[in-house]
Amino acid sequence: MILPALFFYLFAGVCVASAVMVIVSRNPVHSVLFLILAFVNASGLFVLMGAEFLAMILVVVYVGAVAVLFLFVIMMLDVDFAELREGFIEYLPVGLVIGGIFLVELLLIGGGWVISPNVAKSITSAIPANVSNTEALGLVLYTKYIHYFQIAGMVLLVAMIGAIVLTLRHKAYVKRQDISVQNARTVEMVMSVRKVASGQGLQDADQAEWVR
Amino acid sequence: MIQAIVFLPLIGAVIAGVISVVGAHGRNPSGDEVEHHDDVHGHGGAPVGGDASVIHNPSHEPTAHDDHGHGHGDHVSEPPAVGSRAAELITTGLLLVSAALSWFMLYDVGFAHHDVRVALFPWITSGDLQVSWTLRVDALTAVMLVVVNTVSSLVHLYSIGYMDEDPNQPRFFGYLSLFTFAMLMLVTADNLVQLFFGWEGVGLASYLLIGFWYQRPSANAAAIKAFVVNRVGDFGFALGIFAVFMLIGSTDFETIFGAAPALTGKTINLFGWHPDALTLACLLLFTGAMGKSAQFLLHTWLPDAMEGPTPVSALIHAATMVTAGVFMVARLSPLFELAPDAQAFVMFIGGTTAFFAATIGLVQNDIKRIVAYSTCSQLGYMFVAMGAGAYSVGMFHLFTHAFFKALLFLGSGSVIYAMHHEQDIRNMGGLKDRIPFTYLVMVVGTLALTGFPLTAGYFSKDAIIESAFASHNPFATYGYLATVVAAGLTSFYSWRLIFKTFHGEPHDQEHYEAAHESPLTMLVPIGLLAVGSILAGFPFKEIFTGPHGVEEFFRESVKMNPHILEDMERMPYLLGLLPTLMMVIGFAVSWLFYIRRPYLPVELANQQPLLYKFLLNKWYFDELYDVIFVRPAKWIGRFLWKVGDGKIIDGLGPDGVSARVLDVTRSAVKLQTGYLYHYAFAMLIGVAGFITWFMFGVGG
Amino acid sequence: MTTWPILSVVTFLPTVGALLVYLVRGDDKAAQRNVRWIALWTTLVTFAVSLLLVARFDPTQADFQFVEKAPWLANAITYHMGVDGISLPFVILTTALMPFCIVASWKSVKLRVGEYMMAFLILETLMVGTFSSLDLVLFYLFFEGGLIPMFLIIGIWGGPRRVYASFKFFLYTFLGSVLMLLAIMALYWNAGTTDIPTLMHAAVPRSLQIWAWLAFFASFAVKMPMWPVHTWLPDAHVEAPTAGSVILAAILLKMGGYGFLRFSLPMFPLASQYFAPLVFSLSVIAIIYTSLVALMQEDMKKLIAYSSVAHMGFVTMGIFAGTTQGVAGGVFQMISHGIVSGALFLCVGIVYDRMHTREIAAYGGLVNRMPLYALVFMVFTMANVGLPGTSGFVGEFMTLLGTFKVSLPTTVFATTGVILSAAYALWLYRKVVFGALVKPSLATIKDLTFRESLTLVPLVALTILFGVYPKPILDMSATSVQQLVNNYNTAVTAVKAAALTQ
Amino acid sequence: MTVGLGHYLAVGAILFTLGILGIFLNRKNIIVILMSIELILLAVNVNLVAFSTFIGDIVGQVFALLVLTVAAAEAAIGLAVLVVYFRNRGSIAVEDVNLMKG
Amino acid sequence: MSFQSAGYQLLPVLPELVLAAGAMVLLMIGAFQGVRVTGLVTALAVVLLVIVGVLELTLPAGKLVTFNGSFIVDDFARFLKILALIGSGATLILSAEFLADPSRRIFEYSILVLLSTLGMMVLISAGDLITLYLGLELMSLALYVVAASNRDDVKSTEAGLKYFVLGALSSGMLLYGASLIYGFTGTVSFAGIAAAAKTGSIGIVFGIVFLLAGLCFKVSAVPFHMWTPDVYEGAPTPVTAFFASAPKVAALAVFTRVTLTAFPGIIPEWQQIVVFVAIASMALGSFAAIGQKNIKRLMAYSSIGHMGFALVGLASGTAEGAQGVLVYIAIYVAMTLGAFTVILAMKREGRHVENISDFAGLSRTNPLLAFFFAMLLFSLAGVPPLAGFFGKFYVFVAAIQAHLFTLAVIGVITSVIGAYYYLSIVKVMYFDEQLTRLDPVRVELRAVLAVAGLFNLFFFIYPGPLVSVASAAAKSLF
Repeated sequence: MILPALFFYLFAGVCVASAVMVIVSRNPVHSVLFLILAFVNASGLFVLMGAEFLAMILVVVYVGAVAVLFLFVIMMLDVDFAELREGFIEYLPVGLVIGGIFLVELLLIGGGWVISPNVAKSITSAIPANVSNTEALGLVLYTKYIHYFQIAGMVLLVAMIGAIVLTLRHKAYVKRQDISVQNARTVEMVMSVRKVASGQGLQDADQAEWVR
Repeated sequence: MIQAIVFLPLIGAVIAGVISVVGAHGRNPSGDEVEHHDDVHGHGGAPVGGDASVIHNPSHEPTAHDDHGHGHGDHVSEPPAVGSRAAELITTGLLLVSAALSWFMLYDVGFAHHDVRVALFPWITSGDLQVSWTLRVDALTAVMLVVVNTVSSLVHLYSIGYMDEDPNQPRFFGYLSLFTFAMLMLVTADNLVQLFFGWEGVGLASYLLIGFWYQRPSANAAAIKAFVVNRVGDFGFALGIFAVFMLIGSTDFETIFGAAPALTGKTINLFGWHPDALTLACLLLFTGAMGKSAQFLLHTWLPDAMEGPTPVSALIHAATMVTAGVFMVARLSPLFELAPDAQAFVMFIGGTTAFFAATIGLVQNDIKRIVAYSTCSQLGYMFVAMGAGAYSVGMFHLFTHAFFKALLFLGSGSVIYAMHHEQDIRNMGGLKDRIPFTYLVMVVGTLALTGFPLTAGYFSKDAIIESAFASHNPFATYGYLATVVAAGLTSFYSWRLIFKTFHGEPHDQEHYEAAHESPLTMLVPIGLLAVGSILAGFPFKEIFTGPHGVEEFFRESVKMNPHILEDMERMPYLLGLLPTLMMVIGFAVSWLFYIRRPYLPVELANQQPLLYKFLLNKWYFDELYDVIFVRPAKWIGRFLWKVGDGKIIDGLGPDGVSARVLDVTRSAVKLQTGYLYHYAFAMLIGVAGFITWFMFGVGG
Repeated sequence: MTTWPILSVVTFLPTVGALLVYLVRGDDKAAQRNVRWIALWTTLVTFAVSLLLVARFDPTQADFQFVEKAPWLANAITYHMGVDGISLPFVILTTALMPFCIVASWKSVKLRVGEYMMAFLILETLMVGTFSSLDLVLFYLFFEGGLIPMFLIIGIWGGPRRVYASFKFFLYTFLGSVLMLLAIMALYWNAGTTDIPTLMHAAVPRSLQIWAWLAFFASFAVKMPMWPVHTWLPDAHVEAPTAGSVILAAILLKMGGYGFLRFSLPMFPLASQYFAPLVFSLSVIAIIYTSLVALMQEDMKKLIAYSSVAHMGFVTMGIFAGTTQGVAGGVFQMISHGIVSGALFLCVGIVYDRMHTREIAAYGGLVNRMPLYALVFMVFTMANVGLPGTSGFVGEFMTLLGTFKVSLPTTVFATTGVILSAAYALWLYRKVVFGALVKPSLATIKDLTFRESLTLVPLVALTILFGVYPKPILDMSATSVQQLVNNYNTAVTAVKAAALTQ
Repeated sequence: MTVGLGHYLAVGAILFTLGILGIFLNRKNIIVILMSIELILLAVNVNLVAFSTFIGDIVGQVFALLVLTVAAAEAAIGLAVLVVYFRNRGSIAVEDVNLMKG
Repeated sequence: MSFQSAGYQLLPVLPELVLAAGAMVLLMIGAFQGVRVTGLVTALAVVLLVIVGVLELTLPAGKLVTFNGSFIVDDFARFLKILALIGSGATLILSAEFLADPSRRIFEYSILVLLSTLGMMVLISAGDLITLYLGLELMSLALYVVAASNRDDVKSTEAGLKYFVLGALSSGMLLYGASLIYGFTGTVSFAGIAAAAKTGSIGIVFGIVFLLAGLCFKVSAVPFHMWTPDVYEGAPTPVTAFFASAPKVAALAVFTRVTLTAFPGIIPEWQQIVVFVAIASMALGSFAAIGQKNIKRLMAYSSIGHMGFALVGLASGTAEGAQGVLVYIAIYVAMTLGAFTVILAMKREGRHVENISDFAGLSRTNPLLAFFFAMLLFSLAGVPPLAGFFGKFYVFVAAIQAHLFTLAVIGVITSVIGAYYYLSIVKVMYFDEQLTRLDPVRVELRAVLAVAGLFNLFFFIYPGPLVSVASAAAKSLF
């Protein structure tokens, strides 16, 4: 009985502490690392609650993909870390007040939660007994909740398109291979034979296509 | 026939008006020719344009006119309007017909007892308010018809001569006839509203005629003053009509008189005060009469009205319009008889005016103003009679006064005409040799006015003084004394006028030399009026003052105080002689001052500078009104405009609100800082606010 | 009775005209001329058709006539048109004055003639619609819709401060109206319908009456305008083009009074009675206050605008007196004021077209050069003063007479208006028309053109005709007014009786 | 000292609050703001999983799974936008993102 | 017709499936053919939207439910989906010019709009919180991208960044609220929540607060509106037109559906929130817009205000209120699209102008455009007889019926204040001196403007159909 509690406090404590560090770190790289730590500990909490699959997904998706993405971007953008803290103090009191209000009130409702009879009645998909968490999820995710899965797929598609649209750019000075263009090339397109009068040079040179 | 009497002047007015407008429009370019592409109407164009180019000389240039311009400045030098002659002849002719018919009417109604009521067509009909255009002729009206039409036709005739060099004769004659029509509508009214129509109609005509010489600022000011002061009276008159309508539910005289006796003792709630209803109504109606008849407090317009041409003064401001108030009180005698308090007030005002106007008349120097104050004073006499309940007596004085006062005005006009529009008697003198006929008739008029025995004024004026003495009015003694004293004053200033104008040495030799007798068109009317001033008294004495004659003649048309006429005859003989005595004293003093010892008045004025100034400045009424009404009204008007509308209403209202809106806008825009964290902050504050709101249960 | 929707035809004919105007291409002289003629003929034909209304109107009937009903928004909100004796005079007034406005703008408007005429024609549709709609929402539609063309008329063709004036006009009246809209909704919710005839007979609870009355009052008082929400009017008048001022004074202001007659009195009799002292006070203040202010004006149009406020004071006073004469007088006064003030603005427009100033001080002695103008102006000045024999007198007299029974103090104070009106009107006349013509700028000023005479002479005739023989209008509205007054008195006395028995 | 739902919810609440604080205490770097948002989503996931377990309903975990997915997508888009912005502006300092205001 | 998957009827989602599949096909076309086919893809996208709309309308009548209640097609959904499709379709048409520019030939734009529309349709039909969230994200993510789609423009990217950061925050809040509601009711389906949430326990109320905060962000209601002006200004104008139309429809739809179907038992609680944000939105929209010089920013504040008005109808919590919202949003879409068409048409020498002062003298240089714009502005101001008036009429009628008098009074007063800035634009167009001429208006813009404008102008003649359809749609929620 005591062990889960100990683990809970460990995970929760580290999680909260690293979350604090995320927002107060001077260096964004540190923030990302603390974010990873927070996520890992949160996945520990998930395990404690019996949601092993989600715990794994959290580590895989967040730590493995999202956090690394953050890291990449931070490195890529090469921001100046020196002035990070400025302006922090200025808004701290107001921020703390608002944060405090949120915290207190959210904690209060957390404390006030009881499983009311209504809640028991309204449950739609009870967690099946004797089945692992992963299996339980798998049982419903592709059947009962197939549409969620599909819509989430569309969301990811949008994310993909969006990221490409925004960041992919065809720079003019980068030579690219365009196979269809290469295949469609004819002699006429690339070569023209001119009769050049002596002493006059190629007058329409700057109008010729190949000059550009 | 009555339709003919009433509407012939209107027809004349319309014809003269059309001639005037067509003529004036023809002399002034229409805007048509400046519009080059006016392809809409083929009208105008060439002929008018040509006309305009002819008259394109600066016709507005103020050139002193030989006749009318003198001393009065800018007068348009223009040839007489086209059709002047036609307008004169038509209006005068129609008026003469009308006058003749009204004498016949007097006989027919007064002596043959053929009262007339002609309903023309409905006017205002709404619910129980049923007003129609109806002509009503009874004895009272018949008398007025005669007065109005006779004087008016004579004045028309006179004006042909007097105005012969004025470029705007058609307009003048149009106005005169219009006035006559309005006056006739007034006297033939069968209900209060129609009376009010005539009442205001004569006001309009008076306004137009006083301002006839519109180039003169003083004439315009006087015209407006006349109209506005009259409106003050009309304010009361209108309220009186409303009160009568509320009490009786009708404005027809028959209905009102029938229902009036039942109303005694009724009260009206006015601001929590409960005056007797009839008294209140009568007082309100009398306010109208005060305005129209230039009684004390509302008299200030009459002397200024002398800015109008002299025939106008004779017709409107002496003989007819100003007596409308007297006529109205007489007409409403059944009401006034039931409201003794109102009668007392009438007598008080009448007596005061008689005395007060006479005092001012003593020191005036403008020939017309003297006559004007005299008129004012004489109107006071008439109201004294009205207050005494001797309506027929008042009407008698109205009747005689019309003759001699018109005479005096027209005579003054003749003097003015002779003196090339010089009106100041100090610049006259010795004129009796140059214009003997005028002198003669002026003396006749003065005799009648001062009540020289056997002239018309003698009978009517003495009768008034007697009625005042005989009445049981609370102000009877006051009225009596005021009229008696006023008789002496009247005599003084009337003779002063004669002496200073016609006797002594000429003060303005140039004018004196040029003075000449007026043309026949002017002298004939004066002569006729002079005859009237003498003859209008005795023959009519019985029907106006004799108990039986009145009964016989007026019948239902006025409701007399039943005993007043008998009581008048029982007056002590000596007291009856008192007015005549006063007249003699007045004459004597005047003779002393202006013939025998001409330095005396100057010394007197020097000894009593305050009194002299006080009288000369007409008791400072104009100044007083200026201070308590005109200036505050202007000041308040400006204040309300600039501060009330501008600062308060607009400042707090639209402008203020829009300014506040812009303030809010600025701060709202300022909130939009562009910083992400502020945006997030706003969202979070919003959420925090909501949850706190619900947390503490405020939101339920 | 009628086989064709005559009322709708009158209402929408001007819109058709506006479409025709729109079809005229180009902005050259010929096009402008065509546009003017189309507009004029449209208004004339509309007027002619509206005269059919008069011919077929049965003045003995108190109910609505020429009724048209068609489904529209919902079952309860229908396209419902009709006129009774109270609204018909306003319809005729509108259709009758429009040709004058078109003619008055014939030369003075040279810019964007097509748009100008379209604005006026559409405005006519909206105004006629306002007076003939028998559904609250429909009414509101027309009532508010009129703001748009008027806003544009003031703003585009107006004077130097036109932006301020047009915004003030629009927002002020808009604010008033939206509150009325809420009251309309409340009525809709209360009675389940917005049908005016139905609502006139539906008993509205007293508390709702009070609030709804106030909301309607907000709208109509601004429109009227009553003191102290009148300040938009002088600005709007001063800046508007002549024809705009005419319409504003002659018809738009009447919508407020019409609203009182159509809604406040019949639908909220108790509230009307409850608030009558308030209305009386405001009316009296309006009469005295604005008359005094008018006395000090330096701008001709502003003076007339202030005098309009004062005259509307008589109307509100008469209407809320709730007596036959008061209400009938209110109707008459509005019609009369429509003619007279419209004509006065035309008069101002005439000299404005010549001199391009409305400052009183810039004039003087016009009679020397413009005798015909002086005559016409005199007639309208006198009508404005309320001289008996002109139409101005009848309305003023009846409203005062009708109010006297109900509130003596009100009448006493209001009657002082007759003095003040004489003062400011004659002062204006004197300063502008009388006097010597000494100002060099006026030396060549021209008298009325034929076209201008054409606009003014009929109005002169009407002013005098209705002053001497007001019966046509009084009779037209008499039955409806009587019914209105009877219903009002019944409702008020019923409550009083109920209060006594408790 | 049993660990109940309340404890997990408390962790969620604290993480949520920290995420919020992170958004507007941060002045200099938008990436940190994105990370704060990730913290908020993490808090949501903690909540969802906790509720799911304690009610005994699998839907919560499905929800959390989807939130994870979408959050990843969101992060991708966010970083893409950020990169584009950086290319234009040369900075990702929060204070610099205020070209438009008013 | 047996058209099933995993035991669920797929017929109700047929339009969505077609849209998704179509979008992917178009994506393929674009991916293989490159930027040359941008125009073609756009055109096909419009066709696709029309097909989807037709499909939506040909679905069997009545209430169709699938996926265990998490996807609902009722009259309400049909009405709003059609509206959203119209908004998206019109946006695509309006975008043609934007996409024709060689530097911006991104065919993905149309795909993203299509996918965003798909998100909207999902959102509109959402029957549970998860569908809601997924639909919302699908819609939003695409919007973030299109906001920044003018990727070389610092304003556009800043707009995208701001929108994204705040959008992510708002969806975080929405999720937190959803988690609380889930925890306190034990279910995510609206029907289940409605059954469980009969009384306003504090947890549920907090959940509603967070949930509505997220939704308010999407409808840009105060105080969650802050992104709107910046994003509207920064985003390319066609995108702004899109933002102002279709997503607002979807967000308002889900707002209405959530409040009315998931929390009918605790109306007083959420009513307070809605009343507050409605008042705040109306007021801020009216006040702040007055100070604007950029027409797009002004339209942003305008749309904030209009969302406030729409929420007035919702605040009443009745079927009439919902009807008011529907009528309002329909008219709003027409007005906004029309207005943005005019803004798009404002080109001088090939460059778009966005300042209000650039409209000076428009009535002289382009009278028809000015006329339509003026009319749309009057309509936006709510002046009868234009369509905008009817929108306000219905929401305020609902508010009055629900005895929300204060709300109604404040609403109408703010509408007067709001009228001021619309009038200011009219003033600039009609009263001010003219500037130089505008470029000729493209034909597709004319078409959209004509449709939107005439709808506004003549709506009052025959408002019956829209009103009755909206009425039926509103009733399907109850």
